[in-house]
Amino acid sequence: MTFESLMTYVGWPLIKIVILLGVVAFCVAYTVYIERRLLGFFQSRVGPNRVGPFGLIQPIADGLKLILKEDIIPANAQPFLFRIAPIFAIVPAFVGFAIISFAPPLVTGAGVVHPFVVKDVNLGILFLLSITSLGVFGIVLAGWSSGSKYPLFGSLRSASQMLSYEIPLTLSVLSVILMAGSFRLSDIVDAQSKLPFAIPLILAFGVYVISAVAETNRIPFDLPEGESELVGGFHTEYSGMRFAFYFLAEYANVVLVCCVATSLFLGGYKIPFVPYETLLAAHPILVSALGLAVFGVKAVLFLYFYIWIRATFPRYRYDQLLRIGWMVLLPIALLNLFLVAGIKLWLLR
Amino acid sequence: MSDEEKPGQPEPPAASEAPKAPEAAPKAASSPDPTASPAPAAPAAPKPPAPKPAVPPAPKKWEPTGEVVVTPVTEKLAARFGDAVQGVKSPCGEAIVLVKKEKLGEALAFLKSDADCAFDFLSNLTAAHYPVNDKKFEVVYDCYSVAKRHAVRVKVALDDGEPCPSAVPIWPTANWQEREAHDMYGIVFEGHPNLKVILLPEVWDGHPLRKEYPLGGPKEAAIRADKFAKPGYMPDDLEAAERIAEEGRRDH
Amino acid sequence: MTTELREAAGTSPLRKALETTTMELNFGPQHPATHGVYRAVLQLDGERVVGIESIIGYLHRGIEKWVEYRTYTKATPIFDRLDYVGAILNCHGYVGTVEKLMKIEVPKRAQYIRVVLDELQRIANHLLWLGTHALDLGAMTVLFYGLREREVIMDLFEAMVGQRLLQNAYPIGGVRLDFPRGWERACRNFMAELPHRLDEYETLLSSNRMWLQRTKGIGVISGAEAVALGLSGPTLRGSGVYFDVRKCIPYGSYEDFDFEVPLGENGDVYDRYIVRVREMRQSLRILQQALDGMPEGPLMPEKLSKIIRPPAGEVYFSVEGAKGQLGYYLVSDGTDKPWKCHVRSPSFINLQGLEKMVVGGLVADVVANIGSLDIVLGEVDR
Amino acid sequence: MPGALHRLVRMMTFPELASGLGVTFKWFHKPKVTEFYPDKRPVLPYRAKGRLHVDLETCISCKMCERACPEDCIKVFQPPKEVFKTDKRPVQFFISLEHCIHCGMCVDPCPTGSIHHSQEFEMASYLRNDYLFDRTTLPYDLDVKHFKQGILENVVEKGQ
Repeated sequence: MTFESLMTYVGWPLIKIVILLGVVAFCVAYTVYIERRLLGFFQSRVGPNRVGPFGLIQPIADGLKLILKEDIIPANAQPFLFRIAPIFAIVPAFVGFAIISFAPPLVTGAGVVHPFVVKDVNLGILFLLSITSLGVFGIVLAGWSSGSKYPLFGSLRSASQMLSYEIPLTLSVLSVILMAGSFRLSDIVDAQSKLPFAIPLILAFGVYVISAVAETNRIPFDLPEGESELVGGFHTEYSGMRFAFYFLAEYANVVLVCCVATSLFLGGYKIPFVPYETLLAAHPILVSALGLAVFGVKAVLFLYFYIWIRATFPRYRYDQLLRIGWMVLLPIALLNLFLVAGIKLWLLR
Repeated sequence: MSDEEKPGQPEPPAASEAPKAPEAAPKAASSPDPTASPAPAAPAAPKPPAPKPAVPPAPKKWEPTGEVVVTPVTEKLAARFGDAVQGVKSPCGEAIVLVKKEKLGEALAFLKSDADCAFDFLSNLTAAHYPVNDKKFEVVYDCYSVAKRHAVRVKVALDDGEPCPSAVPIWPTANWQEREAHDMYGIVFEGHPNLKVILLPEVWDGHPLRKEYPLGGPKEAAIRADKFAKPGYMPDDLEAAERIAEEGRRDH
Repeated sequence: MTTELREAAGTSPLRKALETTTMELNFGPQHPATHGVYRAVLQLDGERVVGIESIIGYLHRGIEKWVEYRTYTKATPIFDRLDYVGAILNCHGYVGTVEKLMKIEVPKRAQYIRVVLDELQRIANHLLWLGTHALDLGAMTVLFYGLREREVIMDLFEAMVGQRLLQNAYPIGGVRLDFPRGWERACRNFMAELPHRLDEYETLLSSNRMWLQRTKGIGVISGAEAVALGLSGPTLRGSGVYFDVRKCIPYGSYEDFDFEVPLGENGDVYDRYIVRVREMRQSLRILQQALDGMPEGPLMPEKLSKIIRPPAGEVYFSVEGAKGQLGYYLVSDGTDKPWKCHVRSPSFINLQGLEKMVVGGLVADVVANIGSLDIVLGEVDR
Repeated sequence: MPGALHRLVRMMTFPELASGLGVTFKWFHKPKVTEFYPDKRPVLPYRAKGRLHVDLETCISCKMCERACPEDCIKVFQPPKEVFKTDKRPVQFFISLEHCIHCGMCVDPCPTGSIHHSQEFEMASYLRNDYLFDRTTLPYDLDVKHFKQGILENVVEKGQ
């Protein structure tokens, strides 16, 4: 095995993983900051602004506080499961980022292509869906092993909620796959060069947004944690670093959902109204940098919408939530899937 | 006790005065002020005697002043129950009747069901303790009619330990209020579905709103009587006060 | 296990396999939705509530005993501590009781000033209630908007009586001081602004489908049941019963003002919510009339002895508190200290209605119902 | 039928949710109401009841405040009789802020206006004894010019 192939199969991916982990962790921490800050603005106050300039060091201070806090294990808990449950929650949330291409591949002079993705799996979407579904194990384990009633309720709610919303989510993503004709995320992004899928697939986009909010347990679907009913839901008994894991996992999921929505529906790193080739002619690095920036802007806009929803709406009740999942979103998603399939089969042949 | 002195005049120097008797203790075993005459006007109240008598004279019964108010409701009650219902004086023009205990349940049910009375709303239920009266306790029902917009107060006098018929079957709202009266005065309500403590801890000695129960409970009363002359924070003696303040400073 | 399933299973071995028990859930005393130290022991069948037992008394401070050891004047500030978000109304109730017992004629201007402060306090209370109720149901922004408006009222209180929360606003007989300079203008500015803000809250909540789903048809209590349970205030009026102390047993020259008593129709959480929101608008009407028709005159009665020594006797007086009928039963023995003082606290009695509202509903509805009752535990436990 | 259609359109297009989003978006741009307390100090109205303060020079030790206090947080010591005839200033004056509830009931009966609430509202301390004020500590811990105006206003108002 030559050094070249070693670098191709082990070296570069490892470097990318490390970079991605760092960047994602940073982004997730600042997502918390951005959310608190924006929520403050929506609520006519200023949000965290005490630590550092504009409160920019707040996430670090929060992280330090959580690390230094005591790690409490309740007397009724099952210690082993209680300890490992947060890992089940956080790992899938971070693994999901592996298949997302954040920018157009960088083409260097010798024709070597450096894609901005850890591994552009050709069944990327399937991988993503299966991995993110695993996150519910962390929640169920936490609820079961805490030996307390509120976490149990939270985890039961969470499990059924994840199950009910995974299906409309998957169906809405399927219509994207039908449009693009590929499971590979970069192909899907390429297919949106002219028009982001959000416009033709408006129904699927709506279903995706709603189920994504439900999947990430946020208002108006934050039943598993609904702090006014279940205190903290599945993480009631957690403290310190383990609690931070859940916290990070939740926000990592939020960021992931934003990134996936950007890739699937908003055209990913494609710059709207500017032909790709003209830019490429100018400078390859410029293309990648611009693509990355565009991706970031789109994702942040989607995140803004997410926070905006949180600032505005009350919470659904558990049974109402399930009813919406099965009785409203599922039929709409199915209808949309048939429509797209029909159009694809008979009109766009 | 300085409350009883006339305001507006400077007091004689406190330092020359003997330390006053602890107030918490006599107040705890309290009885109505013997000097309080049922005079309607405040200025007519006689001045307290200068030397405090060691043994207070025989306590006087608590008796309301004012006029007995007669309304159609009280007339109707009197017509229906005769001697068992008796008007009570009120200083501010309220219709109050005292009902004999035997007839209480009947009278309350009558008030609720009678078409002219229609007292569907029991706005208040409480009890009161009069240790010097013949009957030591009174249970008070403030009835109001949402439809007819009139009110009447029904009272019943009880001995210590004498049970009182519960009003819960008539007005469900009496449930917690009777439990509270049970907590505070130890009155037993017969026929109450769930007569257990509501505001106090489940193990609690005594009934706090009875007059013999000292402020803060027996333990605190003992502590206070021992250390302070009154439930204030400084003794009347200047030197002692300075010492206490100084001790407090030294503690740090 | 539902009864149908149990019957279908009969005595078969299946029955044993299907046998379930109810689950006991401790709701409180430290729970974000109980608004204080209130504890409800819920019996749950799945997420459905089959039984509830209320346990209160965690905040019992023995105020009724305490009052017996103070003079009538000194007892005034302690009543602010009952319902600490509607303190002025408590104070009004107490001083009104003593005034009724002593037959003190409060000067007209003092009465109008009291009406102004009372209604401001009612609005402040309802704003805080609205925010916390919405927060219980997940709409967190309304809380901050409500607090923002309440802050203005608190500033008005601070300028008027010097304190923001526990004001000790009224002495027995009247009010202490007149409005400070510029106060009326500030108050009118606030009154002009508030209706628009209320419209915004209604935009956020009243027509929102999530809010409607969470509140419509939840915790229904009929008018007859509500009267029998002794509920009062907006909780009773949500069930469509016309009973407002300000109208039915007028006090403090409330008969001078023209206002409506908003009534609900179904007696559910939504009706209790909408009644309170409309009540704020009516309070604004009263405020407007009181400020416009403010009479001139003294603030305290001319002949009032320094030591309050009411004639022996008893009295019951009630005001329309923020939560309902706030009554005081006072017994005087002719001395300068109350012989007995009992507070008919609306929160305490309204809380009895909770059982009727929540049984048969879901856990999430317990939160909605507790919120819709508007309890303050300081007043429940006294 | 048009009613049903209208309802369906309403259900699918979320107009009421959009208007709700509009409300929050409106406040997103408006100036914020947060007070930056330690950086920007609030201006209290002159009736604000801050820490109790006594002007020991004008006090005539009549004990009216002591009698009026519901929490017994004030204790006044008069000078001996022969001194009292000429000099009525108190020999010792205790105020326990631990027990003070800032109700203002001691201010009402004061004949000389020497006891009053100052504008000082930052009373936090690590030591409980910092809350016990006496003759030696009363005059000092106070920003005098801050509340001089307050006294004047109070006197003016009482005269009304």
